[in-house]
Amino acid sequence: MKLELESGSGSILRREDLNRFLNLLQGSNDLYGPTRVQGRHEIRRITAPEQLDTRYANLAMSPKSLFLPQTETLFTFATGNRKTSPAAARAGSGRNILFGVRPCDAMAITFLDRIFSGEDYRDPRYAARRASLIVITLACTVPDPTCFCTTVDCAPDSEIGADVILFELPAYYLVKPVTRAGRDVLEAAASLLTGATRNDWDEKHRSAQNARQSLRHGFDPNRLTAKLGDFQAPYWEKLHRECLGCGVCTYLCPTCYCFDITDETIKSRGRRIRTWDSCMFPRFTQHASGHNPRPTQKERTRQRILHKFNYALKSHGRKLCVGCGRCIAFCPVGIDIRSVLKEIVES
Amino acid sequence: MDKPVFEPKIVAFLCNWCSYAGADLAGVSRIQYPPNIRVIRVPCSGRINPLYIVKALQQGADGVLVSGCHPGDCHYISGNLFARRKFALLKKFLEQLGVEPERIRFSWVSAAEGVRFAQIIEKVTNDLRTRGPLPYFRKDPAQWELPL
Amino acid sequence: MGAAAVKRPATEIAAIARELLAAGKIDLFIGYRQTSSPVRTTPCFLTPHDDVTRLVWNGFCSNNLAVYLTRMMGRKRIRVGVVAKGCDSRSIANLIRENQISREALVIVGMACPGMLDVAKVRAKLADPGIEKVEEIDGQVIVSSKGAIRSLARTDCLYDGCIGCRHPTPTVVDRLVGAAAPDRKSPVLDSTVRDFLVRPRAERWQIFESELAKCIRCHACRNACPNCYCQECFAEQTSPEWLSASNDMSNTLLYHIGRILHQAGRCVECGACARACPANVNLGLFTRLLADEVRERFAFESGISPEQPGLLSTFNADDRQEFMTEPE
Amino acid sequence: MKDPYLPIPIRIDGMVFENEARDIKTFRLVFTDEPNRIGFSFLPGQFAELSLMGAGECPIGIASSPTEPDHLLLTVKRAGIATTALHRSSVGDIIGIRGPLGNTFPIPAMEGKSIVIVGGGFAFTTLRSMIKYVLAENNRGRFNDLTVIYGARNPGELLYKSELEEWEGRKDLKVLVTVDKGDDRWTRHIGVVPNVLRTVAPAAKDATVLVCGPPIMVRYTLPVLADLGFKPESIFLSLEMRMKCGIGQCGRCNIGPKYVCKDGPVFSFAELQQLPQEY
Repeated sequence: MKLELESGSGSILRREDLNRFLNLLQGSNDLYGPTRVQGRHEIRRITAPEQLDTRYANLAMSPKSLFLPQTETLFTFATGNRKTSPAAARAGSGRNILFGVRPCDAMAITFLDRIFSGEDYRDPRYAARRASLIVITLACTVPDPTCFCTTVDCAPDSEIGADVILFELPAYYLVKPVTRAGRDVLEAAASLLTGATRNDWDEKHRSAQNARQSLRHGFDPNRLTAKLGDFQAPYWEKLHRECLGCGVCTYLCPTCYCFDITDETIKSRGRRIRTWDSCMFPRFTQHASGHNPRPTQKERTRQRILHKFNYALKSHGRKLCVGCGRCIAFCPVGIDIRSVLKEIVES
Repeated sequence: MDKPVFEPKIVAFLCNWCSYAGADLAGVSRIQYPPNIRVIRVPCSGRINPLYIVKALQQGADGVLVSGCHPGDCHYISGNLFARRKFALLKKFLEQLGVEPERIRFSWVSAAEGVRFAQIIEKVTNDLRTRGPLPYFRKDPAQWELPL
Repeated sequence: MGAAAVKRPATEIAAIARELLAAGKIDLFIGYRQTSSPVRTTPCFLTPHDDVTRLVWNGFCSNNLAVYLTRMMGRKRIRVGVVAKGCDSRSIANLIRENQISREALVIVGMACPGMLDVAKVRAKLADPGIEKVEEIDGQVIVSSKGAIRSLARTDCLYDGCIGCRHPTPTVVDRLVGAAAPDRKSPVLDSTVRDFLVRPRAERWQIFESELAKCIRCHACRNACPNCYCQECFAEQTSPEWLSASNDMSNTLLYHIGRILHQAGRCVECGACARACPANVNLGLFTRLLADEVRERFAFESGISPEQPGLLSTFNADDRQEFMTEPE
Repeated sequence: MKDPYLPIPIRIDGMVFENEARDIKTFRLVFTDEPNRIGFSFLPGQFAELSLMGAGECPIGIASSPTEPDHLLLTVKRAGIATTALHRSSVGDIIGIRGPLGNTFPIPAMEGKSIVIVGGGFAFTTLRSMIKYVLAENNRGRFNDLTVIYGARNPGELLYKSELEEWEGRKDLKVLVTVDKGDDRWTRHIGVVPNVLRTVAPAAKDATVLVCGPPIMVRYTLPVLADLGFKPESIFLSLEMRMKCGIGQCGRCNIGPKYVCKDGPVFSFAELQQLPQEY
């Protein structure tokens, strides 16, 4: 059958055919998908479809490490002699399919694209990984209590960042190609797909509506930007008190991308590495002289919130948050970013 | 042809006042012992931060020996007795995690015990020759070039 | 005595906080308040004009509030009232002993602790994980979700670390809320530790590695630990550099070995590290290995009193030394 | 695709201690390869990431002018791991360089106008680049009066001492060197930079002022400039932050939404007034 990109187009995939479907898409590509690891769902390289498990509200870890590994070799070198000869790290080849991320995580990938594949400087490693990747999103039907995507301009059925999106309906999946690459990859599984009808779309809209209704803002998101203009507002004195400065929120965040560049040597060999870093860490901004423009958790918390909800709007026109809720679910002291934002809006 | 014997690299932290002098005595007395140790002189066995030992293994040592004055003989009265508590816990903890007991050794050697020093080095080296190289935990540049 | 005499613990805490703040005996009170979730509390900081009725006490007050004392007090002249469970009070005793906080500036509101509830265990027993309300009555946890109400035995829902708790009642305390329970004599070796130790050596290392393979090196285990107050942690020192920034297995192992070794004779087994871990690393097992060894070898229990000398800052001339190498 | 993280090799051709405390050195660097030299086209105000293999990178303002095409000069204070490694290296060593990075002093806007340069201590490096640029034979006519006020704690801490003397002897610029505390041989000004600036009182009309110095000097200089009639739009400052990538990606050197490495390091005072005071 022929697949079109226009809105309203799409196909039906029987639920029991999901594994066969992914098998066909996989072909000779690498497939990354959700699997259950010690009671949690995480993205892993899938070698047999039985490893897949889609019964989760969201994945424990965001998929960002697939594009932005926690540690990445930029180049290697030899030390000990007077000459240094940096050798660029190799970029990958071949195509990878990432299946099962939620719409929030897919949207987050487009943020990373802006940073690492933007107009100013392109990172060839990131770009190579990204170019080889097909993202197949699984839309949400039952959000977690920690989810708040609709507060930050995302949605349980958002298609942004997806090449293909699957909507889970009681009896089947509604499959929609979002990009040309997504349409191309679906061709391999055309034998399992039948045309969708208006009824199917109605059902999808109802399901998405249900999911959306279970999400509440708790505050008016439109008032947030104006409220965040005040760098010296009294609430900054209070908001950071619970924070332990551990960085869990930033490491798990699908949009946080800040990194460090350092050297690592063993005997005569060395490499320059790019590693995840966090604005919540004291050393993040500490000068070699010892001076630190963000000396306490107050300034660091303010930076994290302002970067996500104010600076990013100014420089990228979007909030740097997709509402996945991981920072809420995993904060060791139960800090809820929604309550923090609510406090700011109501101040 | 015989299989070449594995020659372990052993980092030996020796206290300045007893064990280092003991090693010195072994040397001037021309007592033979295996050349596998790399000596690091420290003021006292109490100066040893357990991280030194762990870090030595990480950076390429197959085993670590820490040697100080016999109890009661410490130049600083009791540095070795404080150290003994730390070492007991470190050694047991690493063994419980799965590190072979032969890889982390502690001994008392006085300045007069050149023979004893050589015997201990002999024993430590022989045991590690049998054990072979440290198969885990080590920093390995070969892993830097992982394909994506 | 009428029923009115039996106050709810939360009410009692609030009354104490109000009294201390109003009398100017403290500048800050640290307790717990509920978050938007019925199964999560968060630390609550109250100054004289704040509303003390926000304070709560329930099975989800698992955070060890002692971690805030070094952050908030430090060298500042600030007097603090703090809610402390058995384990938290032992952390406080250690901090006082290690000269990190001043006993005089502290009012410890001790809670006779019934053990904290592990949400994962509660969720695992429910068909629907969307919990709307939780009540704890007479050793039962009553959970409401979407109209369905389930009653679970409290003992089945406790954190692993709480099950074997030896000191449910605070060891150092100014005001005690609830009835003091006697110290329990749990076996010296924890059963999970025993199960681990009977495995062959290579398998133990393999378990250690595979657990730590999950670690993302966010260092939350360290930040959540009241014992970890160093201005500069070895994990971030640059000269000497113990660890490069890489999160390879070797570095991760070194970090955790170093972190746990720094807890020798100091760990109170409050479980804050394991609960803070976003990657589900079984940190409790490895920290307990050392804590059990400390108990077995030195018959030492950390945090019993601020006057007790530190395990590694003292010695006995006849400490066992069977592990020393002797010539053949 | 060009890899923005890959340093290009450059040879240390010479080095000289600048101060008596012997913790500031100026390095003369020569590209090993002609295309690299030509590709490294910069203007005063920009910086580069110097790369010491095994020790990491350090962002350093370029002290030479593009009108000195044979080499680069970078003046480096020994502070962290990379700068210490750089100080320990020898003439002939090959190190790495990434750049040029950041923006430049507002050169087009300064043409036809007077320039006032106010510098303090070690932060004089990119200002030297600007002075050399203006003084270059082909450039001098593009700009009007050039006034340089440069101060340091004591005579030993002044950078580029012989050049300062040479400039003092020239007619096409006015140089005022001052120290907080002189010594027996000191014959020039004594006093802090803001006071000297007030005494000299350069005309604000059709003039641009470039300010680089320690925060305390900057803080007391700005009100003097305002008193002299300089508008925030015509005052430019060069800022320092901890940097890693140098290209606006790594996320640490921001002041509000602006990244010092990419949107700076040169900001007008008018711009900075719009940004939070977090630097």
